[in-house]
Amino acid sequence: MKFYLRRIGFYAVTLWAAISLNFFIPRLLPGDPFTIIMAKLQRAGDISPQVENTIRLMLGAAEDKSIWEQYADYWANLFQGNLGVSVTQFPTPVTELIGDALPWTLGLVGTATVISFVLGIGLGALAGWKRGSWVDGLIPSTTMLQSLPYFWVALIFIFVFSVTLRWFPIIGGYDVFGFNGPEWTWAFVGSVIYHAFLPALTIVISSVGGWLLGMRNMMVSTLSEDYITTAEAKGLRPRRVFTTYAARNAAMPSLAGFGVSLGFVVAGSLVMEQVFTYPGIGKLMITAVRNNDYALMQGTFLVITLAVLAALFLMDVIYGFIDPRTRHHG
Amino acid sequence: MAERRKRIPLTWSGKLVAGVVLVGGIILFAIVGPWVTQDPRSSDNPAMLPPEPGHWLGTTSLGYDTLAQLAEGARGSLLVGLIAGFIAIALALLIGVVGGYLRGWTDEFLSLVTGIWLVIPGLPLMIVIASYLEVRSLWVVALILGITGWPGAAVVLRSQARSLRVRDYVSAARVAGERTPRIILVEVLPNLLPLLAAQFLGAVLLAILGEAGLSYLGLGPNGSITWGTMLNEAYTGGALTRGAWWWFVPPGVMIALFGCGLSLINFAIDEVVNPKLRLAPAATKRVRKARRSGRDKLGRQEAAPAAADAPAAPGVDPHDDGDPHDDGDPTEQKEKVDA
Amino acid sequence: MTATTTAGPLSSATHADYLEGLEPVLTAHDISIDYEVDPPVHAVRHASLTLHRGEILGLAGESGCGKTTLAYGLNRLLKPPAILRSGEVTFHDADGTDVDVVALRDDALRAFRWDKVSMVFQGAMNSLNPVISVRKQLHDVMTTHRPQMTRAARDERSAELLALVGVDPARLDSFAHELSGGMRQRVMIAMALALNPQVMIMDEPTTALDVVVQRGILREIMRLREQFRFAVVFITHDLPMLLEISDRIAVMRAGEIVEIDTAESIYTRAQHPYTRELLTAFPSLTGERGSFVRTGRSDETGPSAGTEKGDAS
Amino acid sequence: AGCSGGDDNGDTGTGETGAPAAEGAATDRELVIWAGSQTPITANFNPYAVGVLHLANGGIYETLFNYNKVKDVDPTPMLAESSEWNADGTELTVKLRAGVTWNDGEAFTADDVVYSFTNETAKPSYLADAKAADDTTVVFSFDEPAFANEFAILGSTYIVPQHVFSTHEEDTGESAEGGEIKGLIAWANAESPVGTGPYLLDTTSNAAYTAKANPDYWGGAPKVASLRYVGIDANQSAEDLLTTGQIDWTTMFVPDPERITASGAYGYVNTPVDPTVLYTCANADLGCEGAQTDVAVRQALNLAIDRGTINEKAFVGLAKEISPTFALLGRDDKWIADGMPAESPQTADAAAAAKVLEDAGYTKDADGFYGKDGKPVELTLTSVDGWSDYNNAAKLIEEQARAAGLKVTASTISWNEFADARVSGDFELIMGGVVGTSIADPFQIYREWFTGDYTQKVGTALEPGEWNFSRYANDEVDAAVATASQTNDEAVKKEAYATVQKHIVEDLPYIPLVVNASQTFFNSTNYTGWPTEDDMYMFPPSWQGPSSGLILSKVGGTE
Amino acid sequence: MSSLEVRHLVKDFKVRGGKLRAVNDVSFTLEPGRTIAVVGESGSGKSTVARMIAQLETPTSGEILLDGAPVARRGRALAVYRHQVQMVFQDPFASLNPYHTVAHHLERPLKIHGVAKGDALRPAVHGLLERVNLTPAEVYAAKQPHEMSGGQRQRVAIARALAPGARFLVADEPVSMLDVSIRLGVLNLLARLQREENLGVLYITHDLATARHFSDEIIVMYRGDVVERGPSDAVILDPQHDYTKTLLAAAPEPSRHGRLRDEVRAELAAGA
Ligand SMILES: Nc1ncnc2c1ncn2[C@@H]1O[C@H](COP(=O)(O)OP(=O)(O)OP(=O)(O)O)[C@@H](O)[C@H]1O
Ligand SMILES: Nc1ncnc2c1ncn2[C@@H]1O[C@H](COP(=O)(O)OP(=O)(O)OP(=O)(O)O)[C@@H](O)[C@H]1O
Ligand SMILES: [Mg+2]
Ligand SMILES: [Mg+2]
Repeated sequence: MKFYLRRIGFYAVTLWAAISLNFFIPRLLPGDPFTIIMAKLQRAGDISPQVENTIRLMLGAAEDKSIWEQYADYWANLFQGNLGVSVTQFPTPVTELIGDALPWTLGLVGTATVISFVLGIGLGALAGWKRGSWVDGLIPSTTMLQSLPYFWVALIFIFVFSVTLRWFPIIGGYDVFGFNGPEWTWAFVGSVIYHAFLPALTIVISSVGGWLLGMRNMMVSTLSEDYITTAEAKGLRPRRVFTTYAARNAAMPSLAGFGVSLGFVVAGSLVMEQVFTYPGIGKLMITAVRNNDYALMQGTFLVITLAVLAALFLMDVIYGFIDPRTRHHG
Repeated sequence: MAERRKRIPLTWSGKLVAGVVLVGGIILFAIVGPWVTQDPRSSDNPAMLPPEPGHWLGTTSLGYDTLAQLAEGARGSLLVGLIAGFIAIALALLIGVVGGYLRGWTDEFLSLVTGIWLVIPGLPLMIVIASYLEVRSLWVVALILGITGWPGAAVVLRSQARSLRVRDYVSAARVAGERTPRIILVEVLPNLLPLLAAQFLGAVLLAILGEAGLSYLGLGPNGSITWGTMLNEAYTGGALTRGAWWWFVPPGVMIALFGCGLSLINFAIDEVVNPKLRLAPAATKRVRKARRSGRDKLGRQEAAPAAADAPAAPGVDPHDDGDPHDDGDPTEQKEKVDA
Repeated sequence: MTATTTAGPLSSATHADYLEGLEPVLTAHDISIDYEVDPPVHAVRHASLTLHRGEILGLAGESGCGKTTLAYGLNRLLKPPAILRSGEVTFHDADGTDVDVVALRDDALRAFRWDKVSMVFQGAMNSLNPVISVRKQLHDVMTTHRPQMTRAARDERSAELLALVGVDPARLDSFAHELSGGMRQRVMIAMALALNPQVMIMDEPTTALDVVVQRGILREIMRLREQFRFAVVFITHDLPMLLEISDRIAVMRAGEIVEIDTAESIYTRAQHPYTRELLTAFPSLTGERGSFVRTGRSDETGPSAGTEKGDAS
Repeated sequence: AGCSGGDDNGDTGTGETGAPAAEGAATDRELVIWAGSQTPITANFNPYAVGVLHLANGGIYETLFNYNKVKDVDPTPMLAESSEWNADGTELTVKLRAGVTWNDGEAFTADDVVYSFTNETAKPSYLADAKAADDTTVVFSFDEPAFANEFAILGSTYIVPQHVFSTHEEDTGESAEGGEIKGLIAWANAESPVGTGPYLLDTTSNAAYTAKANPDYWGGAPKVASLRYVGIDANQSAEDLLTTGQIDWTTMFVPDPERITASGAYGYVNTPVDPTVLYTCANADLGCEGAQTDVAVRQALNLAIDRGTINEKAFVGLAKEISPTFALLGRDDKWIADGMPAESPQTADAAAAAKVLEDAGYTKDADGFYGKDGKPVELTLTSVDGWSDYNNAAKLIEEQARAAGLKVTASTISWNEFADARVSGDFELIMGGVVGTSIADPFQIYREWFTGDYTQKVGTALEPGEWNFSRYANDEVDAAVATASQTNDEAVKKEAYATVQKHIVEDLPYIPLVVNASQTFFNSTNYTGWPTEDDMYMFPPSWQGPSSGLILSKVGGTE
Repeated sequence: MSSLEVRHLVKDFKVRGGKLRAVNDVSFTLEPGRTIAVVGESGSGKSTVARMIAQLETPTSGEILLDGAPVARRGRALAVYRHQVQMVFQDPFASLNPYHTVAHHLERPLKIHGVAKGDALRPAVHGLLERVNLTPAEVYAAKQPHEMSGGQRQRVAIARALAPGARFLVADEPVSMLDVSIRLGVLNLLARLQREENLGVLYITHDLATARHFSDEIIVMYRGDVVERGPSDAVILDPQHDYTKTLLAAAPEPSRHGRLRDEVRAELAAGA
């Protein structure tokens, strides 16, 4: 129980830290949002005094509140589920924008990460099992994949598969030319899968190497454990030894790392979403950053952190199920 | 117990050789390249030349020589990587090793900080910080990458330091009257070296990739040439669609090659830290060889084909390195992989 | 059939007497095992021994002399970089057939293992899979070798086995980390008994335990042996302990079996100097001090070459 | 003075043309447009809102007239048929088009026009009053001569339905900081916006929105039955979509337009209108610091720049020559005073630059860089990160300046810093843009970019609408601009402009570089009626309101 | 009077779900030239006592007195204490830093405790090595731990403990990790040093036989408590406490070969 309490304490503190960081960074750094937005609009052309006034109102002239009062307000707002209003997407509340974007990121990154994890763990286990074999010999080359910049791969994919060969779409989470927004039809689902293919492939390619290597190394270590020898001496079928005795134990550390890695993948997919104009959180965040949309920036950052925490939590729970040692830690 | 093996020198395995050649080659390129190529900021060439003698990698839209830019970019990227790597490792060492060694509240606090920093997603944080910063020199970018890049290494080092802390030789040093800082520096740190090296290389790679990502988003270092800024310029200059692969592809390939080299070296280090990784595959190969030469009675009779490599016969086949005495501390390895 | 073959180990006349009328269950002849490392390690050299039905054969020797390797060789568990240079292992089944163990392949080999010869390992503390329950691990054995058994039958047998080794059957659903070292050891022994094997190889099954617990387990093994009449190869470096429990003792040194004899002969009239050296390493608790300490007589330099391996076991 | 073209009597419209009539055949093929929207798209069709979507400006809401930014021609009458100034420029009478209805069926009236100029959100400060003289006439009155505001009133104010908008004046919304904002701007107008324009909003989503033809459009139902505006985040993606033929109309930078037009599927026009310059913080009296405050340095730099190369490499040869007078060459030629150089030099003249510097007492140091009184000239030239053409131009200028012995360091900065720097005056050189005038008259640039009224001391932020980033202040220029603003007499204005031009060409508070390209691509296979080189009836960009509305009403299918 | 005295030592560890009393009220006095053996099963608190004496662990309560004076926990005074009281660890593989040479391991304590410095260091190191029979000393001084056998390493560990000039040595199972054939050598070395240099040795072991032969006095620990103490022969040959008896009964005794088998047979026969 104490273990879980500690974990919960950890989550609480992390959350608090992330949220506070979120609050303070924009305020401590220089730059006046009003000027910036004005400059942006002016670049686009004529700007009327009305609009100007509008913007002033929109940003809510920084009231003469101390930073701590603002901090308190910020928390109060958060608890009401209020993340403010996006300036770039005025007047949409940030929560709504995030709500629209989140399923896309979760769907894509989630699926891709799971695929990558399963693939990496599977191949890694095999490589460790048949070590010295060609699968094993393949391992070093996968590190190459890991070192490729995500966006570079994505751009090349688009160039090759979408523009030159025209096999895959160039933008969007679905066919934005054919559908007027998400709908629950098979055609739409098909379109979503079709559009997710290249982005997912990018994620898988760039992240599978890590899992593979980690699993392979763990597998090699695990295979010299006494319980593996015992299992073999028991005359168990190799498949059984492989799955229940070796792979399952070897996967433990990878599983534990899964939550954190999810965070990295979410982060990596920021850039990837940008490249594919994928309607997810990452792109939203970059839009926010590019437009100095503080509320949106804070909101997306918060959500990403929350997502990572949630993933960690989930992993804690799952890990508890899979590894009896944590379960009974008391 | 693991340290009994630690003294085994890095054997020059193929992987290590490949890694060192790659990394060394690229470093050499960064050092020598700018001397032998033209001024990377001289636009005094025709624009968008495809590769040809004199411009082995063609020119950019401004007429910069791509090879010269690549060489200068190697300096920039490596510099960012190294500085960020150093910062990250220094922080990781400070926070991980001190926490792991001292324990108690210090450790609790430091590992909480690490945990938080680990969870708060790095790239977004980097993006947010970078976007707020007005002037981003190479150093600033490296600093950002460094201060967001340490927690992974800190976790690994901490657990290792924790396990070293309870080693008898550390206790022995205390009994001998050594002071804590000296124990950390002289007794604990050298044993962390392989791990430290591995983490450092990882941090360097991460920083180089991070720099490329930031640059792609237009948040890279201003005023310097790195592989990241090259990619960014190639991208915004429409290199791909204009068919100027010689401008867009090489920086990415360089990053990948360098990363690959670092990973390969890390392989070798891993094999030092955890000898099983080296011994196990080697053992399998040796036995295969022995079988071919008929020295193994089991192998001789098993001349029948397929079975040789198939995992189908665990008794004959190879899932173990066989020396149960020399297991490193298993928890130690797990901790490493955990991170 | 006699245990002494080739230029083999020393043994006394009483040994020969003792062997009269015993029925062999496992015969190993001229086993040589190498580790294909650089330089190659000849871990076992031309070792031959015969194990008889129902007997406890002790295998003693200092760390690294090849005891474990030999045991693995008997059960065909050698893994790279180990290779079997030469040797024959024959298992004389209770039904009268002889099994050439070295020639066994795949399914036949798997069917042979544990059913005929089971093993309790050196690191028995770590021989249980940490992530699945004791019950599952026991069932694994039965589902593999006795597929016809029903689930209920397996459950019943598992409970019976635990009871046999003095562990509460309620512990069936426990995981390894929830059991004490002694209990884990007992569970492993229970598992080794699961198929009523004719031979059980025990590789230092009690070294990690403290003397009191160790005693309990030894007792258990002896009792079970009396009950089920399986033969035991008991490996340890603790000669005094072997003397207490074994019928016969083989002493290994540097891969060779240098002496094999009845426990009594080994104690009272060991022939090989190495055996005698081993005996002195364990001063008598209640008897004289022997060459030991405070007498001024110092052989403190010990075997100067030492061995590189100080084994934790 | 009026801002309209060469019409002396101030009558800017005649009413006999105007009604846009679509050419070509009716088509059901959906016209796909990228007008610069990024995803997620937030439905907002309120022309007063910041995030208003492109369709609203011109497609749904219309102005009284449509001015052609690229040609010196009369504006096209839209909701108005004609307009007329009184002699002293304090009253503007507008005759409205009859028979126009809002797309909800209500009649369009003079009251709507009055409302569009007098509602709290829209009311301009210079407007004293607006009244409906009768059902189709509106009279605007001003306290001072307001010729200069003609375009703002007639060409850039969208006419909104009073019966709809007045019910939303009390709408409230939330500001970014959690405060409350109130009034029309808080309203998104996302449900069936009521306008007079050629299109009706159909569907909206995060990724795209669609519109269908307004069958009752006063100019006749558009031929293209439906439009789809998509959101695209990266230029590269848009270019890829263009390459693969998935967008029908877009205005964006493409370095090699031939690649896209080669297949013949796309038509293409390049309409450069916006000058690209170096802002220099020029006025030491107002607190500017740095070597560029010395006019000699600016002149030398001006001479050192090789505009031809810059255009060729940084702007891929797509930009146009700029006039140092800031009159748009081709369109505004008549305003260029005699004796003024028509265009800035296209090649570098290092010798001339050196002479200017040496005459001003600068000497070369050992490294070959000029300095004065032991202080080397060192200038930082900043440009906004990611504006690759500007970044590239800056790099080239660095090189070119070096060749002339001037040490200029190019560096990139973020938007924030750019915006802050130019507004506060804390910079030396910035690579920046000047907004080209929407009508064939450089007046607006002269007033807003060059006069002392439109600037502040360094350190004090410029107010929105003040564009004089260089802090240039010259009494003679100020006086000349004031004179020009009071008159609609071309001769008087021309004389005043000559004074202005004399000073700005010499003082170079903004060092002109090029007139930046504006490339529009359109699907000419399936559609006709686009503005082309031969018939540039409107400024063609897909993102420009209200002109894009006019274009949409003219486009038709090829079948 | 010169002695190392331990009074009412108690040590509690915080463990999940509460406290664990690892050592409960242990007292004894160690005098130069004498050896006290502490025996007891695994987990009985032997090492904890040793670690408290070596100042690696802080007692929950109780005192450690050196020459009658309480021991300081830090600073100069602690250094003085360490000068006198040293420890030898169980695992010679773990107690030498694989990254340093034998010389390093010996020089440090010499320097720290001001026994020798500068030019005197080398001879001092060699002297130490010779005392533990690692000759030729120059050769051994230059070795890395992994180049030596377990017994040799344990000798280095002992030399290190002797370096500061310690009068009291705490040896925590100094031979249990060593191969059977070299255990005696190390123990004999310890015995000789103790005899020749008048060392006070606290010998911790679970091996009753060596405890008896090596020590003057035996303390039997059971779950943190001292259950029996006395002169070694008395404790071994005439145990009073039940636990000591169990322990003795469990210890294998070569002379009783075959005993266990016969016992079991007898039991079974009786049971049947
Ligand atoms: N995987 C291996 N690779 C190389 N040498 C090995 C390997 N495993 C064992 N050896 C060597 O083979 C010899 C015999 O080892 P083995 O494990 O059989 O000894 P043992 O008698 O069981 O020792 P212990 O009492 O320590 O268990 C030793 O010298 C050992 O170093
Ligand atoms: N740092 C610690 N934290 C918590 N409990 C501890 C700690 N150190 C020792 N213990 C506990 O204190 C008890 C005594 O341990 P100690 O190591 O002194 O036993 P020991 O007699 O030396 O055993 P062994 O013969 O196995 O070495 C044990 O139950 C042990 O688990
Ligand atoms: Mg063994
Ligand atoms: Mg202990």
